[in-house]
Amino acid sequence: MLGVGIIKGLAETGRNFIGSYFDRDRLVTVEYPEQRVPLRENFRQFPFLVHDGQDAAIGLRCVACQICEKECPPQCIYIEKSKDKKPDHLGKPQFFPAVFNIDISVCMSCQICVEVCPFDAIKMDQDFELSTADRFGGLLLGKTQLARPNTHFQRIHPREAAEIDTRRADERQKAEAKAKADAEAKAKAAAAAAAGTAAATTTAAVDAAKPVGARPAPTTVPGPASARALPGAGAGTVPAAPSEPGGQV
Amino acid sequence: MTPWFLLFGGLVVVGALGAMALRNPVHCGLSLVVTFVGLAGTYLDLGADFLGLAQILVYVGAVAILLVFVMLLTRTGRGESPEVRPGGWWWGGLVAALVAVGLVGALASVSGWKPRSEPMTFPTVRDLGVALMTDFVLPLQLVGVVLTAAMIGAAILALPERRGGRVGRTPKGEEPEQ
Amino acid sequence: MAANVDQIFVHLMQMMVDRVPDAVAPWVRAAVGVGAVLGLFGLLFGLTTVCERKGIARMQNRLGPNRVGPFGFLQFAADGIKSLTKEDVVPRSADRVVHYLAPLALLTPVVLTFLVLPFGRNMVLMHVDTGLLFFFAAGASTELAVFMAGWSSRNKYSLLGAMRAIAQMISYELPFILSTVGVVMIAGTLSTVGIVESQAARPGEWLARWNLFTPWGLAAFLLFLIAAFAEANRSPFDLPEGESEIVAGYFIEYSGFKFALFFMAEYLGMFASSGMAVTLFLGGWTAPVAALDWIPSWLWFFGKLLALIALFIWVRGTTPRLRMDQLMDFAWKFMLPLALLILPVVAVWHYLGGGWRGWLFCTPVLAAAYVLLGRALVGRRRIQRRVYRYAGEGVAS
Amino acid sequence: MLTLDADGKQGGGGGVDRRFEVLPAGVESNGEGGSLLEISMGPQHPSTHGVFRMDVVLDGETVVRLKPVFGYLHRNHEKIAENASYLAAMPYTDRLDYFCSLTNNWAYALAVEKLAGLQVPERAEFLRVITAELTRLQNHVCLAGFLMQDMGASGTPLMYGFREREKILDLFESLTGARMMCNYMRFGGCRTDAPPGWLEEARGVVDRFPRFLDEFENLLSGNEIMMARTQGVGVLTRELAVSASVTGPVLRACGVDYDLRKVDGYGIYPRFHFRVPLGDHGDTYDRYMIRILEMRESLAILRQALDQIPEGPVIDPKAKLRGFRPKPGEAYGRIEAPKGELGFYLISDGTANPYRYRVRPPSLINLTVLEDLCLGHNVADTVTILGSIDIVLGEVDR
Repeated sequence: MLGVGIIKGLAETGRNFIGSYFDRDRLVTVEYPEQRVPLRENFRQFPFLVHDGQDAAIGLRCVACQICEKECPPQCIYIEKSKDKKPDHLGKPQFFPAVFNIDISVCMSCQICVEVCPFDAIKMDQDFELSTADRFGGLLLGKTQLARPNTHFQRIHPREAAEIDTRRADERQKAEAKAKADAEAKAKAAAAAAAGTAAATTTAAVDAAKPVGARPAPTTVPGPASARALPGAGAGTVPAAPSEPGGQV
Repeated sequence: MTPWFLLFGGLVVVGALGAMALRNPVHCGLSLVVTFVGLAGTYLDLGADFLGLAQILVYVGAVAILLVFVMLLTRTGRGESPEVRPGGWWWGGLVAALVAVGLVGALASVSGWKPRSEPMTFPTVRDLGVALMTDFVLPLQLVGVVLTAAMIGAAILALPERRGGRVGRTPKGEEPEQ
Repeated sequence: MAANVDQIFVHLMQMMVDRVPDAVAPWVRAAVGVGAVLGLFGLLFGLTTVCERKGIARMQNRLGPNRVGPFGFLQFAADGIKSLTKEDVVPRSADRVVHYLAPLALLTPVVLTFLVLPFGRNMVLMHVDTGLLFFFAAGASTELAVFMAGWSSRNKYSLLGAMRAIAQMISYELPFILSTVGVVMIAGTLSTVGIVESQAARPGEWLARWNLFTPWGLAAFLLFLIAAFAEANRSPFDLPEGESEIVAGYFIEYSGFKFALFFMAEYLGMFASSGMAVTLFLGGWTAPVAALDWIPSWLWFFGKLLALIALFIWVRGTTPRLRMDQLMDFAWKFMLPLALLILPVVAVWHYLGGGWRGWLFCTPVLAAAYVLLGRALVGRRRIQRRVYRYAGEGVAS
Repeated sequence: MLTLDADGKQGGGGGVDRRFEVLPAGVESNGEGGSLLEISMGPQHPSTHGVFRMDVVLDGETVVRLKPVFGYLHRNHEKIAENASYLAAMPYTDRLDYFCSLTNNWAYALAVEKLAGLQVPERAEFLRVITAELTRLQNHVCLAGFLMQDMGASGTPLMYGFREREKILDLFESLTGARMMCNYMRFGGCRTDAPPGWLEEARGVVDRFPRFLDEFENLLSGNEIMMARTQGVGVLTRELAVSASVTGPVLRACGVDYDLRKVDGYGIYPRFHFRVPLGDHGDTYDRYMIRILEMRESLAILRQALDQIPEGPVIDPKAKLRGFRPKPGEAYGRIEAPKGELGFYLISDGTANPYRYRVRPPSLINLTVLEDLCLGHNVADTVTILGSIDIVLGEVDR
């Protein structure tokens, strides 16, 4: 009969009207600035750079390998390699990014940079309240704005961070054990060689401490090929905080 | 001569002048509506409630709409609306003068320009209805028959002509449901 | 006491009128009355827009406006200020005079319709014999304003919208008016006050004589209400402004305050139609049962009015929109025959003097007509629920 | 029927004075003394589902001609993919049909897996089925809502649809990290495993879904206005559908039994029991109802998949993320996306980026029949017909 379907529909909307006052399932609106839904652990927004310890200048995990720059689908990452090296958490000397820019107005939050990074250095942040009055400068984030401590990462992605932290701790332990063993072996060898020529040993040790390919000062043109370590920056010494080269993209 | 009469009379005159003088036919139609409203106001002022309201209901609500519809619908795809030839004014003026003379004569013969001595009684709607259903029942029925015939004719005219296909393609075997 | 409360507004008005010289008394009475009605219904308009948004939001499991004022109830004030301060854009090719006059020409008759609504006992602004006719006459003149708006905008969408609106309003005017004729036949008067009084409980009766309580009254009420939906351009008959097809219809080229006037006229029209439905079928300001007579009459009227407005909102939150030809079919092939049928049925009811014999005759006739007409309307297009089959299987639902 | 101002140059409707001197382009006589009216629906029109334009020629309100105009959202997807690594194209597939990023991912991953001969672990196959069917649910729910919105239902069905979609999007968010641009599948599996408790949460969503479907059907499927608006409107004949290579629910609504999940049996679909609903009229109502019925079948698949999902790795250990260079060759991977057959055709020349990358978008190909469906109908029907075809402009324009 004509009208039955409409009456059924009215009953349905009526039920939803009344239900919206009692049923949690029927009032799903969240009043956003006051009420917040807890973020899902996997939720991703824009990338950030992880650093160990409190000082971003020292602890940045990024080694400026530029893999993310190459793999980034919208090409929103720009990296300039440092000219010198600093040791990473394993004590190995590594490059660090002199410039690391992400244009988050271009970034499409695909997480591919995170997946391809072999150093766990870039991760996805969950901060989504990024509005700014300056859409060009305000959305181009530099290294200092991108750096977040590992504690931040542990807070937003606890499961993943725990996994990575254990892995890194293991690696470090192994590296330390290896370094110890090496040192012991070296000491042993040194002890064994002590009987031999002492002067030759000293020169060899100095050679070993020197990085490979110590060359004259680099050119000013940035680029992977020209980024070279300065002579004299030996293993175990901490370089001064690198100054940011002025040129922005 | 109440102020109301002046107001409504003015509306009638202004509207009628506008209907004659304006260039855009739709504007003419709209100012004719002003005339209708003025007339209805005059009726109401004279105490003929039913007549006045029926005037608005029928003339403003239906006839005026019909008028503007006709204006929009009957324009062909070519040329301006036909120009009024100067010679036509004379004929128009003559007809208007004749109508005026007739009206004045009729009024003069009926009222004789004398104020009524006995107070006027306003017929109520009930009186109108009773009159229509008793004294004037035959004319009423006749009008009804004529209107019915007109309506049937209009319906037949409005039926879609069945000739060939419609404009544009239609899915095979499916007459568009219109 | 109850009588005092009932007549409080009447007394207030009388006090006010008594304090001024006799010569200006009618003017003061009129001005105060019109001012009160405009203020009241203007406020009601504002609140209804908020309530509508909140109500529909609730039906849709949302919260609705809740930022401006307590529970968002001052949203209408914010909207009003916004529309007042917005730029008034008039298309370059528009017919400026007509474009300017259209919203006024729409709002004025709509406001006039409130003059004949009896809001309570002795509370009617214009007590005339032909109140009902006045209501329809004023209502009918809105069509021209719609045409003016649509035509003067020089926009294809607005002209389409205006044509739709006029066709719709004229089509639904017939059942709108015809459905009230039965009430006039029973009440024997065109005066709205008289119609309300004819529906009051007679001394000694416990139930009021609302027209709704008769089979023909119920049918006519439904017809009137459906036609009122169409006259007010409310969903499911909101084709003239069908935003998904012709974007906003006849007022597409209006902005700022003029747009607000259209909006207001639409809502006031809805209030007026609801008020008339209350007057004609729901007994106006009378109580449904004599035992509830102590509640002030104006409360009854506004209670019923608000209930009808809630119904309008409820339906809007539920139904999709009809198509133009279906709308016409519904008006001419369903509502008009039914409205015409109600007239002889009312005559027979009157002849039988109501009572059980009236019920016995009227109910089956109207129900049969409803079912048959409905079937004819739906059946010709074979509109029905369907049964679906699955690949490799027989028919399943 | 209506004679209107013919000049389309000024404003929306044309000036008064220059009326009818000549009939400008697009306006012509309808052969009955009136002229046709050409209106442009879109690209800023509320019912065109994005930046899409329909040049409609009307006789009165009847559609005489209709020309779909698209390309406003063209983003050069195929050429970008041909100049990027295989992996880098994956997040771009999300943006094709942005309602169904997971099925897009799957179709692309399938094509690359065919090209490179990668195997997908069992658990990843199950996760793919689960996410794809959830995607289908939320797509169809939104479609029904949008369709009703186009009919002027004040958004109520749309809001109910969105309410359910939110739950599914929450699932996506906790699985993939994003609600719409999921970028979840990888060549040889999925990016991550489901977080703890995710499968149970999905189970809960699936269990509560039928209640919503019942309510939705109460609200609309039997609604007289809805039926009157959709039945007999936009009839697509079987022959036209097949010859225009229409796919998906639009095709099945014409009664053609063609569902790639059955036909190709890609992934692990042959393991699940589900039915393919078919319509007999091919009109808008059938297209709507087929989707409602498909949702119920999707729920059946989801229940089975959630019951049977095994433990194990989610990605082929041989699959490489970086430096992925498939052997020279070509492959076409296609799946039954919610909107129809979504295919990716790839040619590899052995380098790190595809030599040719081609998308077969169901939205675009289904859209080609729009004019045939709309002719002879009311202008209001074009809106519902367009809604029932279910397009996403991101996929149409690419």
